[in-house]
Amino acid sequence: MGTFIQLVVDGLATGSIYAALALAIVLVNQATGLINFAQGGMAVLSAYLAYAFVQLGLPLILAIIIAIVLSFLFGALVERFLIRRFERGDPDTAVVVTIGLLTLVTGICAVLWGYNNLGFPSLFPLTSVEILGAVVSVRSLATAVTIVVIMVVLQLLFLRTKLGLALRAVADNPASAAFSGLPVGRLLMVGWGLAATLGAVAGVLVAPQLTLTPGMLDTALVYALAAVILGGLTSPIGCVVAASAIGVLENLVAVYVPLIGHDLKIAVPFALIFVILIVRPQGLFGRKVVVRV
Amino acid sequence: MNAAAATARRPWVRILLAALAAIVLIVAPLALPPFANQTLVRIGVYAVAVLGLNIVMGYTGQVNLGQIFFVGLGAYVTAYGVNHGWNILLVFVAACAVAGVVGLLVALAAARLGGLAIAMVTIALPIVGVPLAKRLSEFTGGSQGISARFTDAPDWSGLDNDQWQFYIVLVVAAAAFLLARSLVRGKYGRAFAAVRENEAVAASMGISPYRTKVLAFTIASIFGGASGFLYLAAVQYTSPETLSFGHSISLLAAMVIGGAGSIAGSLLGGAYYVFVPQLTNAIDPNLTTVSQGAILLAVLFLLPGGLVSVPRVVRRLTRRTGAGRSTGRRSSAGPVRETSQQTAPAHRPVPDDALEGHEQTERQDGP
Amino acid sequence: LSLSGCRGDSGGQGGGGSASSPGITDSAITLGITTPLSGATAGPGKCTVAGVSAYFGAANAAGGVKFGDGKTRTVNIKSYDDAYDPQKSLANFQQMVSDNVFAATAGLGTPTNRAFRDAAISQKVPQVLVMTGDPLFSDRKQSPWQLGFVPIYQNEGGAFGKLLAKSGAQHKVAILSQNDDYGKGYVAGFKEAIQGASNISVVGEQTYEATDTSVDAQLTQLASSGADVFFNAMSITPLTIAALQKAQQIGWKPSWFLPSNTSSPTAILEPGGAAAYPGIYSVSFAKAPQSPAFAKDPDVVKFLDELKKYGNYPDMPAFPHCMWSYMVGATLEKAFQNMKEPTRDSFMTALRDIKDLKAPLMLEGTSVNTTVDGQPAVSSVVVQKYNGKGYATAENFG
Amino acid sequence: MTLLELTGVTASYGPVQVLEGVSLSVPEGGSVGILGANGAGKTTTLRAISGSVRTGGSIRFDGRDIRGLRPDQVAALGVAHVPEGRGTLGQLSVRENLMVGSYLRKDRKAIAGDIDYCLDLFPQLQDRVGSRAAALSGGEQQMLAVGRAFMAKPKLLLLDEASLGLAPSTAKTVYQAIRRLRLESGIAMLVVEQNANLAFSLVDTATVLETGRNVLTGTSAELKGMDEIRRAYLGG
Amino acid sequence: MAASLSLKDVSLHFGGVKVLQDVSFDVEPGVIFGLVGPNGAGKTSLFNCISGHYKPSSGSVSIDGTEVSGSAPSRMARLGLARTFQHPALQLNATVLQNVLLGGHTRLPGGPVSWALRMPYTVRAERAVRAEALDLLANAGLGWAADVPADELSHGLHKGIELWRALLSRPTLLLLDEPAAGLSHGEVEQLIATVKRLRAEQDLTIIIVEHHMGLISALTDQVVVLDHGRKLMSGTAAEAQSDPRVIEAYIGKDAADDAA
Ligand SMILES: Nc1ncnc2c1ncn2[C@@H]1O[C@H](COP(=O)(O)OP(=O)(O)OP(=O)(O)O)[C@@H](O)[C@H]1O
Ligand SMILES: Nc1ncnc2c1ncn2[C@@H]1O[C@H](COP(=O)(O)OP(=O)(O)OP(=O)(O)O)[C@@H](O)[C@H]1O
Ligand SMILES: CC(C)C[C@H](N)C(=O)O
Ligand SMILES: [Mg+2]
Ligand SMILES: [Mg+2]
Repeated sequence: MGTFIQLVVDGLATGSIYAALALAIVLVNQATGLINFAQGGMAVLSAYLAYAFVQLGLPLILAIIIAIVLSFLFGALVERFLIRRFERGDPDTAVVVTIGLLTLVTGICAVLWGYNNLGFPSLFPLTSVEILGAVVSVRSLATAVTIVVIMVVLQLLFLRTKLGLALRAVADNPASAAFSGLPVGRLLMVGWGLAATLGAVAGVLVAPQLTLTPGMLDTALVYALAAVILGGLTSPIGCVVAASAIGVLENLVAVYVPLIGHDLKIAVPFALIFVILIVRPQGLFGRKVVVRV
Repeated sequence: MNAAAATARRPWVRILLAALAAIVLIVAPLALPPFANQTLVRIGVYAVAVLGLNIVMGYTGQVNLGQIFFVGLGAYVTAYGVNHGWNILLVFVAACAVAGVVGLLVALAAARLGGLAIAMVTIALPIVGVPLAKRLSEFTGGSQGISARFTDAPDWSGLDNDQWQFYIVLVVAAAAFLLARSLVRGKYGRAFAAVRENEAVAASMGISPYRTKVLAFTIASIFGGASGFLYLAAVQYTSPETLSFGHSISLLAAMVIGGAGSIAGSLLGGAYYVFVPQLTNAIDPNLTTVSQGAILLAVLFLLPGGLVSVPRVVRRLTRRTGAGRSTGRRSSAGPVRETSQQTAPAHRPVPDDALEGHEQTERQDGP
Repeated sequence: LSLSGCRGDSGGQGGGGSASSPGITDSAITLGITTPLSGATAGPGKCTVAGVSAYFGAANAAGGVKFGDGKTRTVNIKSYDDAYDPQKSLANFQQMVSDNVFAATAGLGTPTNRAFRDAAISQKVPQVLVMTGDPLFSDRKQSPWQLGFVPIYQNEGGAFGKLLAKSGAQHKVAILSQNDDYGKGYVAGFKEAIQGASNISVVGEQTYEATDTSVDAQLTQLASSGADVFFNAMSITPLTIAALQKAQQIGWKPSWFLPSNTSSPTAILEPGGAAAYPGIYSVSFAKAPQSPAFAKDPDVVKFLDELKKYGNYPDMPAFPHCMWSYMVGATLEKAFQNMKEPTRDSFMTALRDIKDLKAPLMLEGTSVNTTVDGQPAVSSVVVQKYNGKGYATAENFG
Repeated sequence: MTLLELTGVTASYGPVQVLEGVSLSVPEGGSVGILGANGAGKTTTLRAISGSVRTGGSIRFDGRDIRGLRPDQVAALGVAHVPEGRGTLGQLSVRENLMVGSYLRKDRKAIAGDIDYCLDLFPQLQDRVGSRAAALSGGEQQMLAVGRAFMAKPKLLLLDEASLGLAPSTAKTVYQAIRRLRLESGIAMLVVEQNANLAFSLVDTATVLETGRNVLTGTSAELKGMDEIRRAYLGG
Repeated sequence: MAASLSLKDVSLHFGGVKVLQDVSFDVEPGVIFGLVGPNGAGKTSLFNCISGHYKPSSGSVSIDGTEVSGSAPSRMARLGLARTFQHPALQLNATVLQNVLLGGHTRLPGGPVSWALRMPYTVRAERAVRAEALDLLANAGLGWAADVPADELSHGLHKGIELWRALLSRPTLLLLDEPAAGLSHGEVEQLIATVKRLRAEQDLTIIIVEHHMGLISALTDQVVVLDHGRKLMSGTAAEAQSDPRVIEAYIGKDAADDAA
């Protein structure tokens, strides 16, 4: 029983890494209608920036704040000078552009900081507490709390604010939104900027655990995508729930179904996604896209 | 310009050009240095994989992040067959068939989903495929991989290995490209495009979106298997790394860079896949990631329609806005000045031959 | 019918006679390294280039290497990025042949080296002192133009197993290993060494994927087995750190075994809080420059200096591959000194005839020995125990 | 005072020029119609004004040159465009669509009331305020597009076949509402309408386009009196 | 052979929204049948139920006496049904000819293998259908547009292309959803003439949804009026237009005079 609970808790901690990235993906998708493969890469860049400021002697929290602000600018500039050209075109091309961006950003990180694992200081203490007989590190706990806060903020942003409405309107149909006076270009920049900001938060949250390398979030990206699709592209809550579920399920299956084991456990979330999507194509919490011809 | 284009469309000119191309392809490996042949061989390998991806994604619009899985599957089947002494034709058929059947089974389930959900199912293929390949080490050699040699030139041919491999790849790739080209030019090309554009509309034309997606996916898998066969012909070794997810992403990038929804673009995509690492290695092996990213973005920035759109872009840059086009196409005559019904521009040739027309199923580049 | 007649003689076939092989002139020799310089394994990959470059950079600066045929040559290194993709490493090899490279060396990775092994054999191009513990490369019959450098993984695992077996006390062992030939090799060597030792029992065995972001579940599971020894065949830096932290958190404090790859005192053990465990053991044959014990070692000082100057690697090496490939340089130099003719054949002969070479940075008790069939250039390792700062040789367990 | 003045406006899609010089003017509070066959360039003329197509010539609105401005900039000056076809934001609810319409307005308090006004005007929408626009019937979407333009409280309304797909009685209601809006708040409008009976009920003057040019301009009464116009647009 | 269509108690619900409730009527072969009603009455949804895009919540749809409700739209197309959409649904970046050719899909024999191998019979069939498509376009005065990408044409012409696309399949039952929307008066007259010619030349049944009462009067043999998902009345166009309930719910008091 102790092991079981510990596995669940561990799964939630792992899931929160995926969730952090997944939230950023949801944000970009809601605000621009795109899936951004570069999300992980941009988050890593932000974490490196924070790292660089720490190296310069700034206090960690200040370094993180500066990195977050710079990330907003970076995201906005990426939209303006790169993605803009592809927004109205073939969506496949736009996706490949984000893949190119991922490669470029990863490469830049590698050139500037190398491929060695760099230790990233943690905002939270390394101690752990016991809950229900399971040991949880304070860091994981704090990460999870931060993510829940972000999730709530995002949900409110999209559903309760004028900015959120405007972002969704632009993602839905930029040409039509412009007729109501929505500054499409600026809103898209804001959307990308916010997503990059969120990515930066994700990056500094998970960097202490994964240690900084240019490819730090490559694997997490796949899980994050899975969580986004499973939870529903439109739902921040959905993707956090899905990410946690994936983390927990993987652990349990790997341990309690020896035939699957730790090597094939990754198949489980995908099988689950598949079954769920057959029943609910919009994902657990997503809204169905209504299409009439 | 127009005259040249018209000449180029005449049947005998086309036949002549095709024959010329064939001769060049057949003679080239005899004259080229081994490394050039080896490079061309690898281009052939990936061009076939990209071609398959293009069918399902470029033409039919179903995001497929799992194409590399079928390449790997084909490679493993080939290795297994070769090492068990099967006849090489049988090996080839098996590589295509196994990949095709697995693709079909996956598609039967995945094609029920649309859009990004399909992306998720396909992403799972390489992600699960790698540990699976390690698990099934009896067939796959586990993480150490498996070697299989079957493309050493036989003595009677008097050829070098690279030349012999070139011909094997040429035969398979040429067949794949010709078949794909015929397929996307008629009934099925339109069906693919219709499903990509709007499934409800496609369905009302009698095209079952589900079956069409399954068909496209299966074809892509078969081509993936064929590409895997060629992979083994060229590399003679495969391991779980062959089917890693990152390569699937690279294939996707190669497809878009070559030209989504274009047969010729697939070849260019294959060339891109092979040349760019070579190029970036030559620039500076320590900066390959940056330079690959920069090249990819630069190419798409200049050519959002992919490399295949170069002639179109050149034409657009050189063409002066034709006045005939803008007035001639104007549709119904207004009621005030009573002219007769809509007037047609005299110069717009209407193809009278069904299949010899210009490549109309090729997708236009973006707006 | 000889169609190939019309294509000049650029085939790059190596081989006999006294005519010199491609890639070697009277004043220079060119070596090629295809290795991951990008992607997940680029960290150690960069080291493989840096070490060799550092070694020969210094040698060239000192006037070059004196070869066995009496000529002094500079040694040029050409590196190629294969991103750990077998297809690319083959392409790189083909490129090397067309670039007139004398031999391929020091490249990292089992699949990537296997991918061009056949081609190297059929073209008679040396593929030597490669960074893989795959035994295939040291099997002379199967791999006539190959030679591995680092100990086969089995040896490393086995060394620890032997130590444990002879301790006499009862031990319960939990095993975690990377799900590939690396992890499997370690585990196989370990198990073979403890076979028949009735005091040792394996109570839990799990694997992880090199791409995993966390091994928490495996640790939780293994902790519940109550093992007092943890054999961890892990090659991923952040996972190793996380594992050291996690086991402490859940209150599991066994003795650890860590592979040579992931035993850096500063990069891994310290951040992982390794001092909390009764013992961290590792095997090694190279001096760890991070270790205070070697801070003033002349080998280490020289090495770090050259690494910076010629290896384009200013940082403290985070991976042992930097040291290993530096030793590859020394081994190659030894072979060059003994090769009688500027040919690949002669090189292979010379390379296979090195005995008890004490390459720089080698630990007491280890040496380069290329004369044993089935063994790579380095086959002896030393078991060490972490002492809170660096490592000390461990004669006994406990 | 003219509010909107087009002189010799040309427009092209890529290399294809489709407007060859269109001139017209809308006085403040005035209402001008555009007639013309399929493909004559009516839609393109409206797009030229709202900045969604590449243009030449001169377009002045409210005393300033607006040629080359982006659609959102033109909208910010007080021009609301009801586009041809589906002008709604499909995945947003009916209420959200209306709120987007009021994006530029500062008088937050009045917005809720205006939404109610729109829903009163189109009772069919009332039951579906929470539904997403894409689920609506063709006519309902058209109503929503018109409602969204109303919500902007513009100075100039560009209506591109606003009655498209509306049932006769509904079309009538919509045009009555538009007329009322014009009378009450002095909104000027430029109206493209195939249903010329409806159009003439609203406009003071109209211009006829043919292959990208005006060929005829006159008051409603003048035009209604012309044979060709009756035959082509009014029937009988 | 023109098809007959019969609807029995067709109902359709989306969540709580009752889109159609117990709609029944029969359409005889060869008839031109009108379907009118206010916006949101359920006309397009009814078309969708017939064409298989929506599955009725209850009730049955049969064509030529065979129950077809619940069949996939692609199957309906193979049974001879063709339709146009209220909002033109063309492939905008394909040429007009390609768009029209899509309608010929069901008439082209052979599977993917035959087409990949360019079996002679597929080449012949493709040529024949292509010639016919070009003919259709030429007769409609759109010959010049064959090679023009569809997005370069104006909205009004899109409706026409949809019609030619539907016709290329040689349907026995044709559903037209607001074919006159966006057409000027003169163009509506042309459309009326075209549909009349169609009926004379081809053996098919046509159902038209339209708000243009002039077109309905000129073309239809019979109409059904829907309101709020229910059948309000059925009869001839003239009867419908003088029915007070219809005037009340649909045409509007004085609009009746305008829509002469
Ligand atoms: N995106 C486009 N690309 C190229 N040409 C276009 C495009 N849109 C319209 N055209 C052309 O511009 C001309 C004018 O079209 P426009 O849509 O303005 O006509 P319209 O008068 O509104 O017709 P309708 O009554 O059918 O809506 C037409 O010849 C049309 O073919
Ligand atoms: N997929 C759907 N989801 C939700 N509601 C729907 C859906 N399809 C239709 N409806 C609703 O059903 C009702 C009838 O729609 P339908 O399109 O059939 O109307 P219509 O009679 O064609 O109207 P119009 O004349 O405006 O085109 C509308 O209120 C619409 O919102
Ligand atoms: C499913 C689709 C064919 C529905 C149709 N487009 C409509 O307007 O409702
Ligand atoms: Mg128009
Ligand atoms: Mg309708």
